[in-house]
Amino acid sequence: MNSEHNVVQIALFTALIAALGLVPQLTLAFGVPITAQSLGIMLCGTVLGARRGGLAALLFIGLVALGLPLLAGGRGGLGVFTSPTAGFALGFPVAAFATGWVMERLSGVTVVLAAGIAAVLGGVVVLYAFGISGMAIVLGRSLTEAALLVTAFIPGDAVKAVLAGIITAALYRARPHSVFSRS
Amino acid sequence: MISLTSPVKTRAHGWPAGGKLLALCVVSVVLFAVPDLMFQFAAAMSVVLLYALPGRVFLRHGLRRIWPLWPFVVVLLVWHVFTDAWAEGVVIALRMLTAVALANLVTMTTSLQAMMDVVSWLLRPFARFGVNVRAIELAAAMVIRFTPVLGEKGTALALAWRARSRRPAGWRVIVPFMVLALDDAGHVSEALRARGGIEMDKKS
Amino acid sequence: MSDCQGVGIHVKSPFMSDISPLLRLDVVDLRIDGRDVLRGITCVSDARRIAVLGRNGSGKTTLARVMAGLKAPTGGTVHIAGVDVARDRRGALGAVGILFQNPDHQIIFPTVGEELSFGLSQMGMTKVAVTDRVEQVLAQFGKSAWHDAAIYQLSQGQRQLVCLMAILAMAPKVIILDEPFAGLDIPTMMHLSRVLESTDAALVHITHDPRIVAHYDHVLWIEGGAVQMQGAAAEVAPAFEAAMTELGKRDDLSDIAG
Amino acid sequence: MSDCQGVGIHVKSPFMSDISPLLRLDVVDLRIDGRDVLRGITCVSDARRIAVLGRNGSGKTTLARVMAGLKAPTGGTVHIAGVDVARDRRGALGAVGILFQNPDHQIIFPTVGEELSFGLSQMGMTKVAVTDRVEQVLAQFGKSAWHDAAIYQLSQGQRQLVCLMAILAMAPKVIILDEPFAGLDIPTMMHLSRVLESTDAALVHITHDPRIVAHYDHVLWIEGGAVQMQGAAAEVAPAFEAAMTELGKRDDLSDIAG
Ligand SMILES: Nc1ncnc2c1ncn2[C@@H]1O[C@H](COP(=O)(O)OP(=O)(O)OP(=O)(O)O)[C@@H](O)[C@H]1O
Ligand SMILES: Nc1ncnc2c1ncn2[C@@H]1O[C@H](COP(=O)(O)OP(=O)(O)OP(=O)(O)O)[C@@H](O)[C@H]1O
Ligand SMILES: O=C(O)CCCC[C@@H]1SC[C@@H]2NC(=O)N[C@@H]21
Ligand SMILES: [Mg+2]
Ligand SMILES: [Mg+2]
Repeated sequence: MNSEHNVVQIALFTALIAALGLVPQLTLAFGVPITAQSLGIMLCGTVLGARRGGLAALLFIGLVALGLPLLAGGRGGLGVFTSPTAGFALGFPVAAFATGWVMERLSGVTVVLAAGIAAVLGGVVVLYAFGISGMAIVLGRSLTEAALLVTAFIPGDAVKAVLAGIITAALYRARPHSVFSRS
Repeated sequence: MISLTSPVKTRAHGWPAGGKLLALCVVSVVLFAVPDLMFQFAAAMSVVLLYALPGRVFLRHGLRRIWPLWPFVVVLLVWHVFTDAWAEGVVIALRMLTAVALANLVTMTTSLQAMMDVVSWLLRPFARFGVNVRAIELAAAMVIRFTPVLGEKGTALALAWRARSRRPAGWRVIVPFMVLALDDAGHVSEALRARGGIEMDKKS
Repeated sequence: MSDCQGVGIHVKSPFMSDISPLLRLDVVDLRIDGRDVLRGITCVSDARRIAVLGRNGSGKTTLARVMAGLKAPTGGTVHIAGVDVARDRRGALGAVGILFQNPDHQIIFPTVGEELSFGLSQMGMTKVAVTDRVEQVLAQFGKSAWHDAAIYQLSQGQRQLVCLMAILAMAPKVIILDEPFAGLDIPTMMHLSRVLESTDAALVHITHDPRIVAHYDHVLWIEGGAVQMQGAAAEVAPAFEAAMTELGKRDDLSDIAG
Repeated sequence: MSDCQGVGIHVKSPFMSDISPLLRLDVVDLRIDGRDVLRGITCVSDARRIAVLGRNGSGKTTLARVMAGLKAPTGGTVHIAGVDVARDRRGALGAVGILFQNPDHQIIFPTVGEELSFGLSQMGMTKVAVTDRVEQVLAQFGKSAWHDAAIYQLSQGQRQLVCLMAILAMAPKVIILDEPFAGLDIPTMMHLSRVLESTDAALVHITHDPRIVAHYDHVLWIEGGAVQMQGAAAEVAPAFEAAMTELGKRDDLSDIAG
């Protein structure tokens, strides 16, 4: 694996997160969208592994900050980082990294299962921790109050974690060398 | 790729991006430090004035961009009316709206290239610690390349599916789609390498 | 029956009312992004070997997509073996198959076996029947060993062969070939020609090499998205070749490949 | 000086010590996934027109990648114009350019202008110089209007031309062409042949059509990843063609196309 491939692979997954933003979103009553982009974050970790996956999500957030409309619903710009969803956005790179980190530790488990578990721990637990903190700060609420709001995402994110497992396993079958978290 | 820079040219388009970003940081910190109703109200009004200066089109554009925040405003107000602390609710809502609007203002008046230049400038000191600035710039360019190409590949794949199936391609093309994308990444990296790649400066 | 007219003029043959012709394009127009990529293409033919000749960018691939029903024309209609391919997708599946110009745009699955099975199971075949048919087609090309081969390990020409096998397996009435020989070596080309010659399907062969299709029944020469000339191969192919060679001799390339 | 040997046997010519030959492959091996894709390929030549012939899957594209320094051989060394292309990437940029078999695998940027500019700015040219050079190359092909054209709107053949222009712009000493004519129409092919003939660069032309390279200085015939025969075109090309035609006549295809 040369460094060009590295960079291109990272850019590819960044674009993939962006492309998943085009999947129609559903905005919940209190303003945070249910988005396929968190599936993209999970895949960054399960396929690319901790370092590369984290960098892909970091690049995504960086480009959003620069003013590219890559977030679900064509949003972007610096305003994202002062809005109530800022915690989620800032948590994307950490969540991708955590997903990949878990994935790399689970090398003894089958790919489907490992990716599913990693997606739950990184793409749900870690991401929610950031998201909840962000909402608590911007909305001036306590952590428990903010945590109550995000329970609405749990069913959707459970489905996404399962999908991440299935997709990663299928990719591993088709292109074993491209699933870095395993090689 | 469309960026969020406003097509309506303002005087602020000409100001140095670094200065705008620094100002934004300072103002945001102050906004969060002063929980005073009158102060927040004055700040909000000043931002509305800033948006109104370049004219109607710009103002409407800006308002549309903060519109998605309305559910938060409603939740905050309802909540604080219930807990009998409406003044606090208004402060938090105003602060949130002002902070987002100001940040959007910077985005709307700064070109993508100007932003990238600031990032490159900020990253330069880190080059000594092994951060490959060229690679980051190239990666950003690649994302801008890949996003439409992914769409195109998706269309091509959907066509290939349609050519041999009576049902339209559904979720089952996700994996082949990603496989195609991974292969494409392989080819692009090879093409990149064929024309110098990103490691040229490191004598390997 | 082979009755084709130039741009826009279409005289209905008296035989056509009872049995529908294999190929029938009625003043087909296609506009993409405000650009007329196809303009008034009319062709009615029952010929079993039809060639489409044209320069790069003349609209051959676009026409192929329209004929396969993958793109609905913005004007006019397309019928293959009586099926309105753009609307009736179920019917289209048995009527027409298409070999894409670029194999990477055609291949959906990671292994050869899966790729060949897909179309067959989409046609409603049982699993057992699909397995049998796939093995049969692979054997016909001496490629039984390829069943579990990963497609990414095959060379460009090998992928092309996979695509062709996938279509032949489905046995449609008309097969559209978009430059099928472009990447193939001589032995494979010779063998494919024989396979294609012996197939029951009618062929619409897209190419820019007039020599390959010199013995075809009907030739359609496309230029800038419109029919430049059509008729018997003996007439059209040499005219095309002469025009191309003439163009190629010019030093000024301003209107070439344009 | 053109001094090439068969598999594994490599006699150093007395002239070679002072000036490095244009092309120099020393017992090149390549193993991918436990498979020997290239086996002991040796070739030292200063010929300005070199052809690589071989069947589908014989290893031509893989050899091209190794010669361009995109893949490091697992055994042996590759030097182009004295540069160890796998290691010295900066040096390789001025020494060798490669035209990929599939244009979609080569094009990185969304518009023609950007695609042509990239390689030049990678070479360290100033912005102004890059702009000038891009315009000059486009004009040479009568394609100045293409500067801002979106690549996705171009046909396959048009994309191929873009790739070739991008390489010619960089003016490397050796250009590797992986089946450059496969998708091109006659006029464009004739024009390209003239452009290639007149270029100062040495050419390594990969193809499976022996007729195209009949007048070349040196021909390398690859079979199963190893050199089958090499030498003057007058000798190798007809031998290759005869062998291929013979193979194509067989009905049993079990050993065809790989
Ligand atoms: N999506 C699109 N938008 C706009 N124009 C397009 C699009 N796709 C194709 N075209 C244009 O339509 C014309 C015909 O393209 P097409 O691919 O059908 O050519 P072709 O005859 O198959 O060429 P080739 O021999 O090079 O494969 C070209 O000039 C091309 O630029
Ligand atoms: N990544 C890979 N892993 C394993 N085998 C590979 C890989 N890439 C190529 N091969 C094998 O190497 C052989 C040579 O492939 P290559 O693409 O070099 O052939 P080619 O001579 O260019 O053929 P064509 O004329 O069809 O383009 C093929 O048999 C192919 O199956
Ligand atoms: O678009 C943004 O501003 C960030 C939104 C983040 C939405 C989060 S991601 C985890 C959780 N699951 C969802 O479907 N939505 C939220
Ligand atoms: Mg075409
Ligand atoms: Mg090849």
